[in-house]
Amino acid sequence: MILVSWILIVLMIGLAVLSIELKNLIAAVVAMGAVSLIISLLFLLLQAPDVAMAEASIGAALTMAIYIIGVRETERSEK
Amino acid sequence: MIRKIVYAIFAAIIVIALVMFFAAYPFGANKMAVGTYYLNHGVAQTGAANIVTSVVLDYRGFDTLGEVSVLFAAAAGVAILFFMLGIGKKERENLTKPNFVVRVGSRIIFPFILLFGTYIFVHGHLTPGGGFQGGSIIASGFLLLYLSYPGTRVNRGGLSIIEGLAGLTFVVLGLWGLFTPTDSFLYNFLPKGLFNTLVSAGILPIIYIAIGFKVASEFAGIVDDMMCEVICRGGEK
Amino acid sequence: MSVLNWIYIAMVSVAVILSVVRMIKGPDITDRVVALDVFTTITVALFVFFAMIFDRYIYIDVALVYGLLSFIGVLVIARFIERGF
Amino acid sequence: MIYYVGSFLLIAIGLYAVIVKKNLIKILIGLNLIASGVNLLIISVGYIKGGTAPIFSRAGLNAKMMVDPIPQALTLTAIVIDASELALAVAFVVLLYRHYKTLDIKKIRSLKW
Amino acid sequence: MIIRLIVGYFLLYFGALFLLLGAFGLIRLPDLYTRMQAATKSTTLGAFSSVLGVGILHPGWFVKCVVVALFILLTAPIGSSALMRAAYKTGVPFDERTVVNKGEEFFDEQKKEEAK
Repeated sequence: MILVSWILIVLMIGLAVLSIELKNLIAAVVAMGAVSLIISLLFLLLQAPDVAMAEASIGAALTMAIYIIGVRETERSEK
Repeated sequence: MIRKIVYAIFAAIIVIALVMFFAAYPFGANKMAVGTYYLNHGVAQTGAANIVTSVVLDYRGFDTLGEVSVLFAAAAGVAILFFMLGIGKKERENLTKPNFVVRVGSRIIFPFILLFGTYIFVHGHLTPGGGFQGGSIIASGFLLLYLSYPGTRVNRGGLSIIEGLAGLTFVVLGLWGLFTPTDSFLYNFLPKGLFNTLVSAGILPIIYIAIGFKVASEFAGIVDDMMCEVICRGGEK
Repeated sequence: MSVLNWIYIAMVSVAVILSVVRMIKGPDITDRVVALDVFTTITVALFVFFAMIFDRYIYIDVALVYGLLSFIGVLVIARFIERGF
Repeated sequence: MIYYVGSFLLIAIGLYAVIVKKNLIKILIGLNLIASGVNLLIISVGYIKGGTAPIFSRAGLNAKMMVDPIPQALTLTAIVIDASELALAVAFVVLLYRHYKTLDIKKIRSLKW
Repeated sequence: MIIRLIVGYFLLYFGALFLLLGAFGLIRLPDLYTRMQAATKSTTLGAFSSVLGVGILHPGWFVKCVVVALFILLTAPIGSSALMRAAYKTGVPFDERTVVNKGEEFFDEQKKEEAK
């Protein structure tokens, strides 16, 4: 199990760096959604199914939709 | 350049402080003090199989009441910002319609999402999940409806009535405890019932259902505000 | 028995790593969104498998949430790209 | 141990984004990363090696092999709060953009009304 | 008993193989449309059969596992069809080796029907 969490955390850090370094804001939001997905997996590995379900139900759709509406009403890419 | 170095040093100090603090609490060791009490006595005292539920709703129920009011404040803030201060609206654009698969598929999926959200918050004291999770699942269903049928509006009056009734249920159940012999807020006055069945744990399932309706209506209100800012109000210049 | 489980986890981990690599490389937004779609689908299988490993029946509910809701995120981005909302 | 390292790195990345980036949406993403890192940190403090979830759903479970329920209860409410506050922040950002026609925080700060 | 174990692990590994193939196709294929071909179909099949395999290994869990598998089967096409249409309409480029483009005729006809 510890090996799986190593892999997941390395991927999570990579995606987090990606989400703040991408110029295109939509791509940054997509990377943010993937970070939320990995965090939900880690919560399940830490034996917290309640929290994993909360992160799943919030992060799967609602957070991404709110960000994308924000991006749509403003600018698509960071200058 | 110097500024960035100062910022980096600042961030490094915070991380080093975190590392030094958590060096005293090694990962995986048993550091419970209050948690042991809850685990040993939670089932007998509250009757809920899920100890997290009994911590959220029973031992720290007052905290949850405050948290629900924070949610209400945020939803009201979004509504106020978009409806009263909406300035500088854009012109209406030509929006593409959703395709056939999305329309029919979402019509099939939407009842399942509602059913599943209801399952999650009705079974909050037995399985993982509860009002917060089930409410946000139902709000995601409303988001799906907005995406596949642009132009739908949720009945805002109905939403606010549901929200108010749910909040009222929580507060009334809490205040009822003041009139029982124990004289405490949010006292679990109903009978505990048979352990690990649907009707058990006294008032906890009722409160979780109320929280589920409240969270669902608040997030649906937020989604309605934001999508309407994009779709419905585009034409008014 | 546990060796079989470990081989399964290794195969699925390789799949996860490959999809994240596509998300990092992807030249366009749509490539990244496809990678996210693949990643969520893999994750549903992984959730159910972890439920089997930990031997808790109730963990499947989390997989159910992702199986039901994960496509909404993809749909949001798709409708945004084609100027749908 | 790796969970601690991961959550520290997430918090550090989020702090970097909040401090250095100039785009308002990027700052919101940084705040979200900080929140996720803190949630992960709190949950991993409550983990006990070999423990299982604190739910007495079947026979044969006793309290000695369960993880700490309190961090889970705290984090559960924090996640939902995060999402609603994110909506509020996005509403503020949209209104700021309509007023100043820019997302650059430097320009917004310099234009005092 | 032993037959159940064999069938369950066979389904599990069948699913894992298809997940692996889907992710591999995501890396190796040249343009978006072929990548999506690999990604959606084969990972849906992979997740479906691997969830079903867990359901067969634990007979008491079978009903819920079937529900998860059905949800995957029901929801995966919706998102991918919307995404494919969006990609085509915004003009994501094809690979230069593409031979047939059926989408051209289809979307033209649809445009004419909408214009009527």
